[in-house]
Amino acid sequence: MTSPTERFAAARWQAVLRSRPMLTVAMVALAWIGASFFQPGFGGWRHLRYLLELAAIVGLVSIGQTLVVVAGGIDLSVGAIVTVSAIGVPLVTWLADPTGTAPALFILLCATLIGALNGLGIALLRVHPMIMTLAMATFLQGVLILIAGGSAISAQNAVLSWLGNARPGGISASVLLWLLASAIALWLLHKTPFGARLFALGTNPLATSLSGIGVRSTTIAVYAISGFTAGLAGALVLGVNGQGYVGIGDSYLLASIASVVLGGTSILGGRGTYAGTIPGAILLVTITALITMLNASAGWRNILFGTLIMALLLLSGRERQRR
Amino acid sequence: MTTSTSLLYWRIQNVRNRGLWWLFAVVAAFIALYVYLFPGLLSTGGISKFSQNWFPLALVSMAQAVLMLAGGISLSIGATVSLGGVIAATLLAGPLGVAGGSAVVLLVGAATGLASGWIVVRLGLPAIVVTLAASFIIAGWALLIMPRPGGAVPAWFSDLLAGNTPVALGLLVLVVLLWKLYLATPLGLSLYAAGENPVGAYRSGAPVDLSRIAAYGLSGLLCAAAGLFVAAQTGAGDPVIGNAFTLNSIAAAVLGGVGFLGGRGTMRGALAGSLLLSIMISVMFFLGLPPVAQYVAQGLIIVVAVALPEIAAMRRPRT
Amino acid sequence: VGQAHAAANCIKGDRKPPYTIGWANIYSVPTWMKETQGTIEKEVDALKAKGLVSKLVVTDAQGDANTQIQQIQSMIDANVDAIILIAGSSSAPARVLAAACAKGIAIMNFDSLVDTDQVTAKINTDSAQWGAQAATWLIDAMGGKGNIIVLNGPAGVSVSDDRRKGATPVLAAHPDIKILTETNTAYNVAPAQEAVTNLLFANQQIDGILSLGGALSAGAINALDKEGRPMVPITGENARQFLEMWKSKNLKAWATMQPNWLGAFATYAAVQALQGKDVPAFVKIPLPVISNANVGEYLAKAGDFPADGYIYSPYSDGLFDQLLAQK
Amino acid sequence: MTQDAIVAARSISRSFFSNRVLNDVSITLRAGTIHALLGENGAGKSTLIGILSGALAPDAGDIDIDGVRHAAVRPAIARAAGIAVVQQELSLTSQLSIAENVGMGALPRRLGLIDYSALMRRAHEVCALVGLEQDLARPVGDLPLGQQQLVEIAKALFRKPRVLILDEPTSSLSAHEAANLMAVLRRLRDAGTAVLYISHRLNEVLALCEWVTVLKDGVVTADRSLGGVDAQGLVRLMVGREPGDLFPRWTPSAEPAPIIAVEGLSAGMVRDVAMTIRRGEVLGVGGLVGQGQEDLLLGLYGAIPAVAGRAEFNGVVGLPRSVPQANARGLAYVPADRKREGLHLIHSIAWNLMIPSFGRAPSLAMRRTASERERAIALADRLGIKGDLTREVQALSGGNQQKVALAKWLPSDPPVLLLNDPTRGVDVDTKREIYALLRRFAAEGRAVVLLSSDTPELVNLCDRVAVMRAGRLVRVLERTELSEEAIVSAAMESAVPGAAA
Ligand SMILES: Nc1ncnc2c1ncn2[C@@H]1O[C@H](COP(=O)(O)OP(=O)(O)OP(=O)(O)O)[C@@H](O)[C@H]1O
Ligand SMILES: Nc1ncnc2c1ncn2[C@@H]1O[C@H](COP(=O)(O)OP(=O)(O)OP(=O)(O)O)[C@@H](O)[C@H]1O
Ligand SMILES: [Mg+2]
Ligand SMILES: [Mg+2]
Repeated sequence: MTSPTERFAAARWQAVLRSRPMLTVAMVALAWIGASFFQPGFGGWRHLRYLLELAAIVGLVSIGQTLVVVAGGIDLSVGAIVTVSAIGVPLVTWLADPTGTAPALFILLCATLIGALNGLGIALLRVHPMIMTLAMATFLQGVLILIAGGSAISAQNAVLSWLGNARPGGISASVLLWLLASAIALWLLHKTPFGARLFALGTNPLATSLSGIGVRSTTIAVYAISGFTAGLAGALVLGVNGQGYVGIGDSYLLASIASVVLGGTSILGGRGTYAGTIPGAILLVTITALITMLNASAGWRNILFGTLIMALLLLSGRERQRR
Repeated sequence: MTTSTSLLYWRIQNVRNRGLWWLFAVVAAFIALYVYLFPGLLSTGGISKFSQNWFPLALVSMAQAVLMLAGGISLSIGATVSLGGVIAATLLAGPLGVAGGSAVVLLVGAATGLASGWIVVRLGLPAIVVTLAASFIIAGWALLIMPRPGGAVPAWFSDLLAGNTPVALGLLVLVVLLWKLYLATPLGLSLYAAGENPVGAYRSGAPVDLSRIAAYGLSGLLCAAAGLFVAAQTGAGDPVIGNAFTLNSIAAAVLGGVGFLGGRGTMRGALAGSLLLSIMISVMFFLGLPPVAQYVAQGLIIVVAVALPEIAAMRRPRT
Repeated sequence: VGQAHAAANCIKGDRKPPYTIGWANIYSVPTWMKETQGTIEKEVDALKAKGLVSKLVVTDAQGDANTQIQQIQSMIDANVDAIILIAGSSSAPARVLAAACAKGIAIMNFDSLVDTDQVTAKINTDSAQWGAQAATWLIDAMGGKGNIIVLNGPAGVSVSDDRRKGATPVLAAHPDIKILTETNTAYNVAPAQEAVTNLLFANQQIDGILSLGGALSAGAINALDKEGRPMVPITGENARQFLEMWKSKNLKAWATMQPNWLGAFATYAAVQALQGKDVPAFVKIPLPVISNANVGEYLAKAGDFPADGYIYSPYSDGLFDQLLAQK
Repeated sequence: MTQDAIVAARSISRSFFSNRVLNDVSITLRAGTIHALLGENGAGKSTLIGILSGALAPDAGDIDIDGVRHAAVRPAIARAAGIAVVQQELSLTSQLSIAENVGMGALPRRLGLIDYSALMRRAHEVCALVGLEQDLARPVGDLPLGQQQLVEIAKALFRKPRVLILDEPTSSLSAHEAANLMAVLRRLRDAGTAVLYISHRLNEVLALCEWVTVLKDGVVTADRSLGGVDAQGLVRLMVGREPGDLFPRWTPSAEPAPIIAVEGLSAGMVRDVAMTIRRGEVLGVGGLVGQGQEDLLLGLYGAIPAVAGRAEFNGVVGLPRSVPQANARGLAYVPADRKREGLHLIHSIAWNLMIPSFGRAPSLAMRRTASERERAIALADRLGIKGDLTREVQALSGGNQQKVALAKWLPSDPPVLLLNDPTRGVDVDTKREIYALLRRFAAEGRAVVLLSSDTPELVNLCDRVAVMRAGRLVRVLERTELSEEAIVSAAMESAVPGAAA
């Protein structure tokens, strides 16, 4: 018998410091410090808080995206689901209650079901995630034509506007929601068998299935979670903006993928952590804000954004060689 | 297994149609439906116009398929098409002339592809994010060249490529022939090996890195060619005209059975996929479907078309 | 009806009612488009009642200019009598429209215009004038000096570019007006709000906002409001949300509009042209201006429009005839 | 040993990170000699040939090729010198044809294009040589693993090598195909080729090789002629101590009650198979490579769609419809292609050992790190997996990977073990452990279904052997009838005489 210490090399704090998530955190810090020198007003507490509020929405969408990517998939329908949710809540008038909780919960359920539908197509029909979720986004566009316009009555939803606007103790409610959701996401991913199944699935689906893990149920569940978090983000978007409209969720698709990747999660699946996505989301909104503040033509802004992402990738996104 | 040695190539080709018959059948059914709804398709003009609308999508689907075969993917397809188009609309009517201008367009396309390819292959970054970042850079570049639609393409050139003659179809056949020629070279064939089993291919002595980088170059070249054609077809340049091609090219390639993991699929499949997508637009118009139904039908047709062969092939739990 | 020579461009005079109208939309999902389509359908119903129109066929290019070309080609193949068009690109449809024109199809291009003369008529407000008027009002409201930010629509789109260009000479003529920075975003609330919020942190002193359309202004006001910054003079468009803020926050504001009834008018004008009436090659729609004086009138009708919609000015066949009569 | 040395490696050392895998290793390959390279799993054999063929660079030492000294061989130099390698891991491209795969990296060309008629001719020659009777236009992905291995060998022969290195080429070949390969290698040797042969099947080594180099923990422990060495002696060279018998003593099982009975089973290639699997037996499944044996196991395991006229599993009627259902009925399956089907290579050993339990545990139960570690250590110890369990599985040698793939099933104590070539690439000492384990399993009243391409294993370990051909069960040989000849002849019988058990 050998002792545990021989068989399990002790985790060292240096390793934590050198991990991908820490690298992303360092980049965020660098970006913030650099930007405050170069752009007065950037580093103020209120601005940073605002950036965190923006990051909270991206971060919520990215919870599902991270889990899906870890499980070896990708969800291209999150933007459409955010939109559906932001538009949908005010439409659920028959559930109207003074707090606005019932319609919000109902829409979250719908978003989860949409996600589960993605999962069903991927798991049962074996359609590639990129195609299934892309088709779902197209499909939802059709649904939006039906429901958008003419019917978005009032966006007053007490609980959502509190979430979107309140700042209890100076900290934004949306950021608190994000913190809570992050804690749950991290627990799910790293402390439960379900999370382990996601890593297994993303690494080697065939071996996973032969190991007796329910690949179908896991797939359906992870896309349902992605639908749920995108729906939650959509509800928050509604709360922040006081209104939803078609296209409001579009920007969250690329943002979620970018923050997942900037956070060091392998886009090929099987490796990663939401702990990296959190600074990834903050990094992304920071870059976007910086570029907005720059007085440059649209062309240059695009070039700058692309170059920055590419440069950050070189720092954080190197894939280890796989055999 | 007797002597028919020189027939090996053709037998290999034939085997590779396997698994695509259903797709060919669906495409044929759509063509038949289209002809039924619009008999005018069978005229020279009808074929010319239809193939002109299909041609750029066919090229970008090939561009995407090349990369997917090499184990990559590109999200900068659309931006590269736009860039090709604006350069064409800037140069073709200028002192460089049509030939010189076209050469510049194709060179720029190949160069952007090679650059992305170099980063992906040599620096070991994931293709999907590299090309996502590249798409911003390339789109920005297109906007710098042409902040708004404009420019011009000589009318004779537009008429030549996109007039009432099926020149586009002929060009497509030419491109397909060139592709077959490329696949018949060791470098081209290595693409499949490099895409599916790079380590094994490297050990076998196949030029893995070279063939992958070349795939990115070819892909950029094809996108720029599509941009050149779109500029000719529309007579001008537009810095954002290519956007939709990125996702459409992926959809077409996947419809055509090209896999995401590298080394799986055929170019003929990708082309058939693009043809299906293109023909669907016209057929849905002639069926008189309202936009809502168009969105829904498009989503469903794609899912069903991709799912059917998968379900049929569910013999083994291979993934 | 049936004159010897047709008066309008593209019209050969050989097409008889009832007509088939093709509505080639670039993207049918946004609310503005929904409202526009509503006016078209209403007009078609009216024309059907008169026996002038038999059918409306609708395509949606899902934002892709290439798809739109193919759909216009299909309309030509299906031999529609008229094509009503919002172009996805100002350059791309030129050649397919030339083919349609050659077949005697009436082409009515409105809102997003194409750079070609091969259409029966282009119908639009004047984007350059829009930009110029907005800039003039803003400069006036600011007393001729101060710092402004400029909010543009998406990059690479000609409407957005034209409005900005219209503003350029006016701004240049006032050296005391300093442009702090500009942005390009989709014509939507959320991205505008995000961009403006970031700009607020970078620029402590902002005296005016030149917002060139859509829901950009609503986003900007949300941003100011949320950051507790004072309201400043702002230009905008007839987005219901913006007008409501204008009232509730007592803004110093100005707005104009791209009336949704351009769709109805294009339909009406197409039938007129097919019937041999003279239709000018460019029908310039005077910019309806919303000011403090009449914003109340618009808001009174707000309930008839979607919450994220656009409150357009009233229209009638009489107005249409009047517009067609201008030279 | 009068022949010329073609390749002579001297004092080679190589480390991965800080782990020294080869230490001062010298080896000489001579023309006209079949040279065995032996050693336990992880001894460094694959690493050494990687260095000889240029796939890896040594940290120290040098290599003479034809008398020219190189500090490190680059792949191009190795190829130019005529060194060809059949790797332990397949290097094939599934969608390309057999011919294209055989030629990959050395395609004959004319005017810059691939010369398909030359390719056909030469590929045909080498395929015939290794006994691969397939249409050369077939995609390699269609072939079963064993035939893919033949393609891999044909690929090496295609280069007309002067030095041919084979890393466990027979690990998934059946006796018939292996014998065929031996004959080819002897012919090559007689034509002056230097052959370096790595195998864990010692009878092959004894029958084939003249010279042996033994590695133990990265050090050469023997470099000598094989003359006068017997199997026991070979094992002693490798293990460094007195070996016991490879196969445990066979005792009839006490309780021959059936645990699985199927009739009319069809799945994948399998057609209309009737069989019973009894408690307490090791049931072998044999036959030529790729006759549907794997599909039989997968069908029983619920991993591929299967139908049966009648089926009873452990008292439950009907086939399992999914893997979790099969697991619930007490079945476990260990695949042959461990990299693709058995393991999660980029994750740690400990984590891989826990995977089946992740499938069984409630989704949202809290994972306990401490108990996971304990269980992992216990499992690793049970199968002799040494060292740090946080290492990625991909850093393990092939045999050790196989141990992980097997060990992960042990905690669930499955009453039926379906094993697909479990000793493929496993060293002799570990094999013995596995064999003992399997017999112990049987003795405890479990059933073990052992699909194997290693015929001695079937003969010596099994209670009965089911022989398959073209998807059908052609014979079930009872213990008394078991012999290598009987299995091979049952597998080769062209007519099916009255079939099935
Ligand atoms: N002469 C032709 N005319 C029109 N279309 C053609 C012609 N030749 C080929 N095509 C189209 O191109 C497709 C691809 O052709 P082909 O099968 O030769 O591709 P390929 O280059 O061999 O691709 P792959 O080998 O990857 O399948 C055909 O299925 C067909 O759709
Ligand atoms: N790329 C690598 N990174 C880290 N360690 C490695 C790597 N390749 C091999 N090793 C280690 O080197 C040692 C020797 O491995 P090698 O594959 O050469 O063994 P082998 O003798 O071929 O074993 P087997 O008989 O199981 O194939 C093993 O301990 C293995 O874990
Ligand atoms: Mg081919
Ligand atoms: Mg080895």
